[in-house]
Amino acid sequence: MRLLHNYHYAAAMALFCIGLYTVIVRRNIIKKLIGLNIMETSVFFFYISLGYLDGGVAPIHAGSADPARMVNPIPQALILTGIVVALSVTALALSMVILLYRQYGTLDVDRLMREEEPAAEGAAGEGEGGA
Amino acid sequence: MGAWRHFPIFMITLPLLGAVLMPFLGYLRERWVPYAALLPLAASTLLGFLLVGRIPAGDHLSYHLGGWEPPFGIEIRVDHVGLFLMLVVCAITLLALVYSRRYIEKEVSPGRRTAYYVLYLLMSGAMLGFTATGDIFNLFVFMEILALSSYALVAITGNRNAVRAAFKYVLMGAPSSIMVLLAVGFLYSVTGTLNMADLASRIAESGYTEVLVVSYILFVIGFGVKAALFPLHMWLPDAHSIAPSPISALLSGLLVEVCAFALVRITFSVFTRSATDLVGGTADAVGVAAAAAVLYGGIMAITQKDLKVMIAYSTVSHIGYIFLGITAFTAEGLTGAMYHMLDHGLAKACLFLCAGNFIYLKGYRRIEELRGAWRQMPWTCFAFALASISVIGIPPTAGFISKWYLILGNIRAGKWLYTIVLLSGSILAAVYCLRIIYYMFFQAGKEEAWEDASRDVPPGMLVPVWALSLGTLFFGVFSYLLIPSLLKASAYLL
Amino acid sequence: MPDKSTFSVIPLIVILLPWISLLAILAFPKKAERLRLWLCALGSLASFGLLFSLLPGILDGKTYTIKLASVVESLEMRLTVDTLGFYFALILAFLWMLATIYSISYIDHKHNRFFAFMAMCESFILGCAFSANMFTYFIFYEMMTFGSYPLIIHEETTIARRAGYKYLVYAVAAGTVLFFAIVAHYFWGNGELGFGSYGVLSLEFASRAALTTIFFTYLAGFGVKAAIMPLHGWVPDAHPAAPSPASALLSGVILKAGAFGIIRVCFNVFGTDLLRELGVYVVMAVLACITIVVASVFALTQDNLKRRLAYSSIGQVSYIILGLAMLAHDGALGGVMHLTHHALMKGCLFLCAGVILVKTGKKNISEMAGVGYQLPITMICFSVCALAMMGTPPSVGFITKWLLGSGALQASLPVYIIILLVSALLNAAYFLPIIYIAFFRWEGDEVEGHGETHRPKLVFGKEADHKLVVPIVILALLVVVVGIWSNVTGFPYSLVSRVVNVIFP
Amino acid sequence: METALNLTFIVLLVATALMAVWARDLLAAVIIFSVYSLIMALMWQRLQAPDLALTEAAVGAGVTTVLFVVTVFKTRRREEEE
Repeated sequence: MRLLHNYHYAAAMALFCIGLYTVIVRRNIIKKLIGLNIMETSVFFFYISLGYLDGGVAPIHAGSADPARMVNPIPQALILTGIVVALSVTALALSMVILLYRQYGTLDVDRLMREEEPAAEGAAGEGEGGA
Repeated sequence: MGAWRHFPIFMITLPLLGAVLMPFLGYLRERWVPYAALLPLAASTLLGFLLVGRIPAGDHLSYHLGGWEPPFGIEIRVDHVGLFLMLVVCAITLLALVYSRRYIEKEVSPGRRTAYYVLYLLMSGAMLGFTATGDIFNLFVFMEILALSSYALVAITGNRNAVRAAFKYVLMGAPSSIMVLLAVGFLYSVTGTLNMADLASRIAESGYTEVLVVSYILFVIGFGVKAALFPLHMWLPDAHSIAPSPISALLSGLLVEVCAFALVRITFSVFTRSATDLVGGTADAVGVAAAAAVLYGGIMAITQKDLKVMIAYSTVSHIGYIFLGITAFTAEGLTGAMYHMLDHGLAKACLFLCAGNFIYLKGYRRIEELRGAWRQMPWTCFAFALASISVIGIPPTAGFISKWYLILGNIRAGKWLYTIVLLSGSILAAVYCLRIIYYMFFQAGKEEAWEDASRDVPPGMLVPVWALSLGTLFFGVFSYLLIPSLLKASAYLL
Repeated sequence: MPDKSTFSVIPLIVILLPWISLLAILAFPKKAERLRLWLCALGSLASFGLLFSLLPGILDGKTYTIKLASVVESLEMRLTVDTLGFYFALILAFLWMLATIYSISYIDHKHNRFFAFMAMCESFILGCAFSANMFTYFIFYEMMTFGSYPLIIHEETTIARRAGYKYLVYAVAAGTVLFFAIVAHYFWGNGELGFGSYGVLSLEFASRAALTTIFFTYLAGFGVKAAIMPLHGWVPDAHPAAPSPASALLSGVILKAGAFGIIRVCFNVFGTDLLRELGVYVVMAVLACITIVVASVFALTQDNLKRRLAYSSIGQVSYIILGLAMLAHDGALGGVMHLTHHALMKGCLFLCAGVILVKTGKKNISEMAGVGYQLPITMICFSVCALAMMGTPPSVGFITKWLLGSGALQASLPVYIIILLVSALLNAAYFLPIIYIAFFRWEGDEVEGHGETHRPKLVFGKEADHKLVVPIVILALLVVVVGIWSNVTGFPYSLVSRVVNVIFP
Repeated sequence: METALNLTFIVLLVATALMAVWARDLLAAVIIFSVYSLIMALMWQRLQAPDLALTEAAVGAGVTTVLFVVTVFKTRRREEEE
């Protein structure tokens, strides 16, 4: 694994795993969203590490920096988009959390999903079913 | 360089632009919004049809955004298969939008209707972009727009079940998006490019096999969640059944397919044949999952009592069909998968809209309640029957043709077990579809349940339903319009 | 086969005629009920007439063909009238025409949908007969399956529903198996599905195992409709449940669609040489023999007339299969000719059963004492056909048995003759009591000696509506006429021998 | 030296992430997450991505945190026990 000599990647993966663990295992939905954000930032971190080269400088042309020593600007441009996307997902999800809490009174995902649908309790299955 | 070279980008941007403008219109003249929303989609559809026949056989149309050359700029890349799917997307979104005008009066509160149209256009544009883009990061961005708008649309009614279903969808969808992003990062790390065509040539040379495999697995999981491939489908039955019916139609008829198509692109356009042996193991796993999906979805659909949940499980099963076609790695299999996207899009959208008709007119959701429905709603019921026939795969509907090629492809690949799975899938489909047809036509329900013997839904809702169901028939009989070029395009992809 | 294939729209028109009458029915107001019904009959009459006009050309060795649609180059929907297809179409259009006329009087007039589905079904099954390749055959075959479902459940009783459900279960499963068979056939036949030649598949392109698989899936797929024994379950339920004209068609035509499929598979897809080489014909023969005997035994135990007739049909259709499995000239000739013969006989028997049901309300054989005096013409026709079923000369049944027996000798397997004899005996055992009860027993004759005094009077001419009686009489006459002058042009022999002579020179 | 500093940052990142995940008090978790975002921004600055660092500081540590805090206030602070 030649890639792993770069500890940035290892760190990004570690953070990614922490985030994934949180999303899957933790039952509190706000925690899940925090986990989601950790996952996202870890991936951004990974991208930025990709573009980085040892002793590089920021890819800004205004100064007198040497273009050859600049870090790769493409991942950075991508991440800018990524951050915006991540923010909107988080915002949408959080607004849903508020709505859910209002209607179910719980943030626990198990309780939330276990709650029976009101519609299903109505008419019990009558009739002989299939022909 | 004719003007038509610009059409794909217009097809994508028009709905997005419409989405941006719609809130202003909603502020000024809210009553115009449902009609104005039709314009960009109709224009996209028109442009799409104008493109038919322009793309040289076995080639693709490449468009560089802002004139930047591919490795740096974003490329829009439309080949035959892509254009085919774009047209499907345009047509179905347009029809479901026509349908929406009357339908959402029932389910969406007045304050949210403009938002509904904005999100709808956003979703349509994103689906088009998702299909056409030739840049994998761009793919991610469109996927996120698509995902965001679909999360919001599932929850748009704001009632507790809807929000819960949407949240479940977010909880699975958002991590999957991040996985796709990570996969894109991995690919970028070993190739240094984001352009699909560029990637295809560089992947073969790069030696980082492990990274490629991991990246492919992440793609599979990421798109697998969005496309509701079997073990990752948990969000689908809730979200698809609780969303307003036109949205269910889009989610079930298009979104899952567009995501499956993304995997097709990743598999065949990015990893290509040289790397197929590399990702072969993963593809085999996908095949197993797909086979399980076909059976699981079918069996679950049989046990359902709620009509829309049943249709949703049927989607799980049919996604399995599509993936089985893809993993056959033969031109026939891929053709079958692509044609199934068309067929399933039309049929499933039609089924959901029909279910919407029942909800709209009677508020009935349960299968039991449909007994004798044809006395009051003959048109809806006949359309439903026609679409179900296509879902089962009985000739002369499009479902038959796609099943033909799916099975042919799997036979050619020597995958006997999958052939049997596909066949049993259609038996299962027959069980769950014929049950409903039987209830509708051959069983007398309670008299008072369908008392109003002459009233069907308004024409604005019937026309889309019938257009879709006749579409399944049309593409079954006139399959020669598409199959030869799809076969050629599939062979080209392979 | 002399390949003089001419383009012609006639096959298409023949298929569309029932639809045209259907549309005409819809166009006329509901009040003009009689007009609508007669239009329907006229539609089937017209399609029979038009079909008949093709006869000279067919005898001339021509085939008429029209392409409807295609998926890719070799995968197309094409209608071709070749000799075999014409033969099947002729008998089915004829029987259908009679059944439609019969239904006008028989079916409750409130249910126009029966006629609609009749017309639809006729169109589909004509499509089956005209199919130029397996692909087209399958498409029409499936449509016919679902089109005939409403015919079975027409009366909407619980029994009818259950029968219809069973029918669907069998049909859907069979359709799926068949679908696989056709795709596999397409794959190993190098994309060639056509019926144009005798024997498309060969061991050159496919392994033995593959070909055997294709054959057995075909046999299973068509075997459900053709009611080969382990797959016959839907037949005895569907026939009694359906209205009589529908059961006449079920037995006379729809079962035959399965048998016709097997004929196509044996002649046009595999070819006799390949069948012999693969050895699969033995299985087919054994299944057919079992079916013939066991179905007859089952028929003995049934008291419900239509159920007994249904079991009889199961046995009789297997004659066709047996004839094919002999792989001998006379066997094939007898088998394929039995397609028509059985349609005539069984069609007539079911229509008779319908008249009995309508006029006396009696379903069970044990209740039918004295029916022969009440309905003399019907019961005479019934007796003629029943005797023909046993193989009494001069009748179509005799010809079948004779040819099959001769085929058995040609194939040097006299064991088949024993089967045929046993079958004839069993046929006698279950048909003769019906005739006996109808004519020689009457109400109140339980005490011996008092019989003569109560014997009812024979009353001719008043038994039922002409529309019910005329089709029965025509069929009964044909059973005898075709049996005597079997080689008149246009009768089965003239057509079938052309095909069989090519296959077994 | 460079590497040592980077490693320190990384250790801090992992530590804050874990703390954010494990904190029982949701408000605390959110605040810790905000700290995590800030460290992340600093890390990016060290990787020569100043504009991203700025954005992350504003969006990650700022806006997102505010959203989370609002949500926590509108719902409940403690994680539920089963």
